[in-house]
Amino acid sequence: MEKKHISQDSLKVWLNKMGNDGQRIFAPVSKGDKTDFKYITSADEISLDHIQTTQSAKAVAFPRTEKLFSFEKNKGDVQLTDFDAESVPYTVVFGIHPCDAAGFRPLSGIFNWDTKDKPFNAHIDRTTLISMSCTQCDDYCFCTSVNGSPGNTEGSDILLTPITDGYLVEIVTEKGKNLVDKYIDLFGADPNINKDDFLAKLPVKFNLEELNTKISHMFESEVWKQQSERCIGCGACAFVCPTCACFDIQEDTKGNSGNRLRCWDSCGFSLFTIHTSGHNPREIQSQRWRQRLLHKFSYMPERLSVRGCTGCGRCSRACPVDMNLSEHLTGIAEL
Amino acid sequence: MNNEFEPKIVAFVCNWCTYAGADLTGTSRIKYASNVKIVRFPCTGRIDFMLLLKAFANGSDGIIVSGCHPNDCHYTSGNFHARRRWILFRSLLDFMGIDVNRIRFAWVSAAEGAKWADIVNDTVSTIREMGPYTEYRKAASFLAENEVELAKEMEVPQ
Amino acid sequence: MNDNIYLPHLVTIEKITQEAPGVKTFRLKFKDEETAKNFEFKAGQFGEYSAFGEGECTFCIASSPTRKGYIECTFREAGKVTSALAKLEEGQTMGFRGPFGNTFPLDEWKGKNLVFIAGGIALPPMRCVIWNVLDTRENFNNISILYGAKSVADLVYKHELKEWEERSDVNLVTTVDPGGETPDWKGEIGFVPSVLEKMNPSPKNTIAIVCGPPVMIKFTFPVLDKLGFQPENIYTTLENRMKCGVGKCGRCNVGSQYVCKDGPVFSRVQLEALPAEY
Amino acid sequence: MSELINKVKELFDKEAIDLFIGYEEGSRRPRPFFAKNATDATKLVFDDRCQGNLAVYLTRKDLVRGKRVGISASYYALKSISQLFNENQLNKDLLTIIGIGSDGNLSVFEGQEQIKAYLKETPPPAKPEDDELVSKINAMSPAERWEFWTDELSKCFKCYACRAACPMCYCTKCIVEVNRPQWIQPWASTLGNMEWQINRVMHMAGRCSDCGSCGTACPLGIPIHLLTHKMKESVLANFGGDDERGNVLSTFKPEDQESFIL
Repeated sequence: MEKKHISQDSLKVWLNKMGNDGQRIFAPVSKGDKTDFKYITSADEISLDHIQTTQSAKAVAFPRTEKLFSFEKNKGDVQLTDFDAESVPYTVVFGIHPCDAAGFRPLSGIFNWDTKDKPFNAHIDRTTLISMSCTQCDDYCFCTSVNGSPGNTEGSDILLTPITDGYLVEIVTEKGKNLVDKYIDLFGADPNINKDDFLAKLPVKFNLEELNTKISHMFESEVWKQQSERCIGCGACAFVCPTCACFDIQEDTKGNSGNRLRCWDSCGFSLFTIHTSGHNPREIQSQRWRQRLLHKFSYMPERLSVRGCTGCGRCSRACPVDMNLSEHLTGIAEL
Repeated sequence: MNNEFEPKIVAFVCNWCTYAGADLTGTSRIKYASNVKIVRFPCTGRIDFMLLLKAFANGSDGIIVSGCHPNDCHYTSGNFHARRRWILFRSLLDFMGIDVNRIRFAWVSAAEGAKWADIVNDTVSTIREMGPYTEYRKAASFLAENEVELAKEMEVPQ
Repeated sequence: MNDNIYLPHLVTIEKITQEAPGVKTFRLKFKDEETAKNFEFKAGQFGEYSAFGEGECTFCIASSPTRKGYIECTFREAGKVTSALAKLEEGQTMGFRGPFGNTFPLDEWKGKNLVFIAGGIALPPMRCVIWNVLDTRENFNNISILYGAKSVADLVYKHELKEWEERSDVNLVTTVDPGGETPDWKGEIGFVPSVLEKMNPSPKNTIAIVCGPPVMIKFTFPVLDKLGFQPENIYTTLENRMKCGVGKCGRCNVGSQYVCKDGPVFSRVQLEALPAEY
Repeated sequence: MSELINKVKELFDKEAIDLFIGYEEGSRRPRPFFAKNATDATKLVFDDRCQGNLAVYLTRKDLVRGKRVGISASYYALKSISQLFNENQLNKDLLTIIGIGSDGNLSVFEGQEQIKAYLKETPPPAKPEDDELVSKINAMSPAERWEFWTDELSKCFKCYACRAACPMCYCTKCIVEVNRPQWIQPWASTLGNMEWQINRVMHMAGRCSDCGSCGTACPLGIPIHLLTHKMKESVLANFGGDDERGNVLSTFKPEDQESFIL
């Protein structure tokens, strides 16, 4: 892997130049006590002090509301206008952590399972991920327990690691290399340091193998009922998650024309699976909690060969009733 | 050619008083602004606040809500219930910055044809001065489109 | 070529048949000639039908793949989209995405006896197979159909029931729930499971295909057990709420199996391996 | 704390309850906890760090149906419980309520009348921060208020944590899930988010305990509890305190005053 160095100042210049050259830049901006990804106009808006943004950066490829196509009705006839992949702007996602970058793989697994999802791929193909290694973590983080790490390069196109002076730049993919080469003057030589010295130290919380072997045979377990007692059934965990991809398809109509939209949905909502007849296969909260965990840790590995969790801990931070995921997973692994 | 902005007004009225009152305005040949589209309800008590929000979202610049005077309700108390609802609804809208001056509430009886004409005329001229309610409609567009817009705005001058 | 899996094919409603109160059959023709020519599907598959302005709805394809040039769907007016579809008229345009899902293993059934057991609005998914089998009649042995509905008026495909009744190579039994009969009703009166028991089909070299409301399936399986049908010779279809039809939206899975991809056709062996989440 | 634990232990020992809804220590602050026996009860905590309104669990049928339930209730939870009684959502015979005052004193309530009497003589805990924010927003121009709320609500992604955390939102099918007609857009957009909040707050009028759980629950930190707080103020200013005859919007007085109807 090619390595380089960039200084604090050059980094800002780099971002502004990319912006000027037509890249949309999606980066963390803080407001009050929350930090979240926004499309920015200047590198000065960026804030990097947070441990974790409230939401993941998945919206860059899977926006919370997206037009799938539009239609126009005319006296019983219909004209369709397809989703225009060409209209998707080129985007740089800056400052996402390795757990978020890794989250795009499971997303891609879902959206490209046998059939390719055009809107998702249009976004992903035009997106370059410039990630930032974690130098701090908190008690909700558990990437190291799900095969990740604060300096993991998986999923990133470029990974920056803050070092004493400026950043270590690891160029992971061709896409990343193009973005560096285009502005090569801003970069210095490989600083030749030991990256690990600068990374957050995050102890492993549970044994992943134990979890894997146990969880796939646990459908009938009582544990789901116990764990989900306090779950109030909102969608906060799913919406902040970098890998949750459940969606709803809806119609936005005005008069004779309209758009068919895809919008975020959550398996935790009570009416998510309800039939028109009123029958609901997942009628109570424990069944929905079970679906959430089994989907991520059993069904996805089985069907898509990728785990639906990167250990970012956002769900636990966002949960109004402290459904702490790593705690629950530890509980299952230690059963 | 008149380039003046012609506001679109939707009036939600009760069947028994205001609708009859508006009818009287017509049969008395009192002229009034033609910007208003009247939607007839059995009672003001039936006028859900969502209907007002939907009217704004679908292009209305102003709204009139009108029914029987207190104690005159055909169903005895529908307008009393409605009044409570409007008091709270109006204060909530005001708190959220939705322009409450664009919504007129009135009691117009079946005999008050002239009052109806006055209210419509007055509302139309007020709203004409305020201009179209584009802020509200603009908020309806979903984020994906806003983001593309935003990207366009990002073309920073050198 | 359409690379957006969410973009429906436009189809024209060629013919509308009122089957029963609130139940209609649409015959649909693809507007695009290329698609019309190349469109293929197999018995058991389903599609997503669009009423533009209201949304999409999931039904099986009710016509047989042996009948080329059109597809049919039969639905009951129940929710927002089906009500909107029901308002459409002949000649108007709607949308179709599909075919999705797996199929009935007709090739494996060659040379066997088939017993079709259907209840109410669940005849449409079976009608597809029945016509497919009847159109390739030489491949199969005895064919019996047991169809039950709440009342005589609720029986769908009345013309076809008559046709099947008149055919000498099909044994058709129709039944209505007690109280649902009319004075001139000549079929059976009683619930599907008990009528099945009376029919007493031999399990030897026979496949049973069961489609119906959950309560009917629940009581039909024990009867099949009693008659000696092995689980691997019993087939049914599952239905779950769906939005995408292609395994992405996350609604229809039963355990790790997705009804839209691994189903809707399941053998009873497969069904028994699934967790109770449907 | 030990007083609460002893009380609950006693209830379990007497076999007076099957389940006790309280708080236990959580990741960073206490979280809801369901004690099933006297041993579980030793984990109970109750202090200022406890967030949310436990009354939300009293209408969760999968948790409480057929069970004799005890609950530790803050001032606001008591208020919600009283309102749930008004709306016939609770069974008096199955419920043991342990109220915990701001001084930490326990009081056991037998039914709604006692709660009502307590609420009548106890002023609600002061909310200086909310009051200040509300008056700050009141002081803004309408355009500034619009700017403020559209900015805040543009963030909302419709996870409905506000609804889920609210004891008064117990409908099995909420207005946002009604699709014939679709009153509120199911997808997230500023206006749809706004319409949802307007609906939520209007449906809370006179029912809301002003506990602020909606705002605490919001993962994006949108101050939606200010809307319910403001609604509470409006109800109080226009119609006075609790009305024996029913909820604010299901009753009226011929002499209700307003200044804007022509």
